[in-house]
Amino acid sequence: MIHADVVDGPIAPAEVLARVGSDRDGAALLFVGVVRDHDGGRAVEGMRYDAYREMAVEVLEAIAEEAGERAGSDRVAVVHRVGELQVGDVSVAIAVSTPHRAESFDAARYVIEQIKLRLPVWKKEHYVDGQSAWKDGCVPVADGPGRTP
Amino acid sequence: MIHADVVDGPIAPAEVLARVGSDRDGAALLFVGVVRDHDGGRAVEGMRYDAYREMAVEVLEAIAEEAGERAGSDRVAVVHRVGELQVGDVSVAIAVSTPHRAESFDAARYVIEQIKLRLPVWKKEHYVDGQSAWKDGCVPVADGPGRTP
Amino acid sequence: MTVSVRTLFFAAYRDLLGTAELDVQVPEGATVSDLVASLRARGEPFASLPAIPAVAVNRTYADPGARLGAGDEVAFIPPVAGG
Amino acid sequence: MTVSVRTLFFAAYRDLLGTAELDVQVPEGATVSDLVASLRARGEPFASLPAIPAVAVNRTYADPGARLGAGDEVAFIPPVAGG
Repeated sequence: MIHADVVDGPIAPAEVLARVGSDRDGAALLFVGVVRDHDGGRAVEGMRYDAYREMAVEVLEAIAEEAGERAGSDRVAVVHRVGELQVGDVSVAIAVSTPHRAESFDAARYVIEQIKLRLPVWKKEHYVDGQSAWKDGCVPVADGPGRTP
Repeated sequence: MIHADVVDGPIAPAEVLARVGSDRDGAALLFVGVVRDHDGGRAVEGMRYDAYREMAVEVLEAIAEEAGERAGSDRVAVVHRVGELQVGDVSVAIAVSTPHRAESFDAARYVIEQIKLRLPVWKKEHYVDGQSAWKDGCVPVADGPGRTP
Repeated sequence: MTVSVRTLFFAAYRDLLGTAELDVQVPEGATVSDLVASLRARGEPFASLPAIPAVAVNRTYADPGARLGAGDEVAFIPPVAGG
Repeated sequence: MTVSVRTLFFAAYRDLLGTAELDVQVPEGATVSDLVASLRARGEPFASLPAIPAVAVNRTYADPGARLGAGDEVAFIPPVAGG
């Protein structure tokens, strides 16, 4: 039931949450990343997400599997959107369910931190003043899974 | 926009999530507590939640306010259900949104931990074998907000 | 001089006592501890209440030494288990 | 003897080079480092690529010393910023 995907259209967070859950789980967690209207003090009106798509799907699957192993749960779902997004649009949704709450928090946090460290996705911020720039990011490392900073 | 409530009927987690979010928030988090089919090695078929209702609403509001102060966000919503619940039913939903992700994780975690420590709510587990028992809990303390264990 | 307070019992305490609430007369200036002691002195099932239970006075958790006034709502709070 | 590898460029690197992919001939047994050096030796804009960029070979992050084979897909990965 591990689910990982990269999509072009809008993400429905409730549908991602609906992919997890089971009778043995007492906790479910949904994390949603959203395009916000500012970054580093500049007003933002949108964002273009580019991906090395084939690899991004594989890395997202690997991250979800690792999170599931850490949490002792195969109820992990993650969807990342690419393309042109506006303020308020959902860029990523992560859902996890586990018997106890601590593991859901830990696993969802692991997924988003690893996305920041390893997922071959880039974003170009479009500022309200008309300029655009690639956002600074993390340099992925070759030796296996990334590490949470 | 802080929202806190104790309800008798089913909780719709997506509606709780919809109470938070703003153009300046890049992260939203939804935590859902669910009745699970086991506890302490015993098979569970349901749970009765009782509350000191008037106080529970006040404590839930206080917890949500505290979480918002910690997170620097007034986008916090929490709803706790009481009454008879079955396996799979949502007992609590907590939503938070913040500009950055760390604060959403911290605030949602704070709310659920404080609920466990301070909220005047009790649950009687109904086991598959026909027995029922009040679940052990935390002894609240008088000196202000509880502390995360 | 005595004053009347309203005591509330929840969950396991309610099951124990077979009642959800009770109006109790306490001496003016009595503390939460005094109220608990006078209830426990009634014998069973009251004697089975903890000697130092968690208590909320007017919906705020209170110390055993908190003083009670006329009309206060005193809730006996078993270990809580929300979430 | 040379072999052909397929190089891919993303985001800022794509903007820099004005191209998304390029087939490149490298000596048999060449490493990622060798490929990067040979591209940078073409002059601008290639010379502006980092000397030690993050690289994925066949969709797995690879060290500079990793050896390349015929038909490998070598992606130049600018600092990532997903989420």
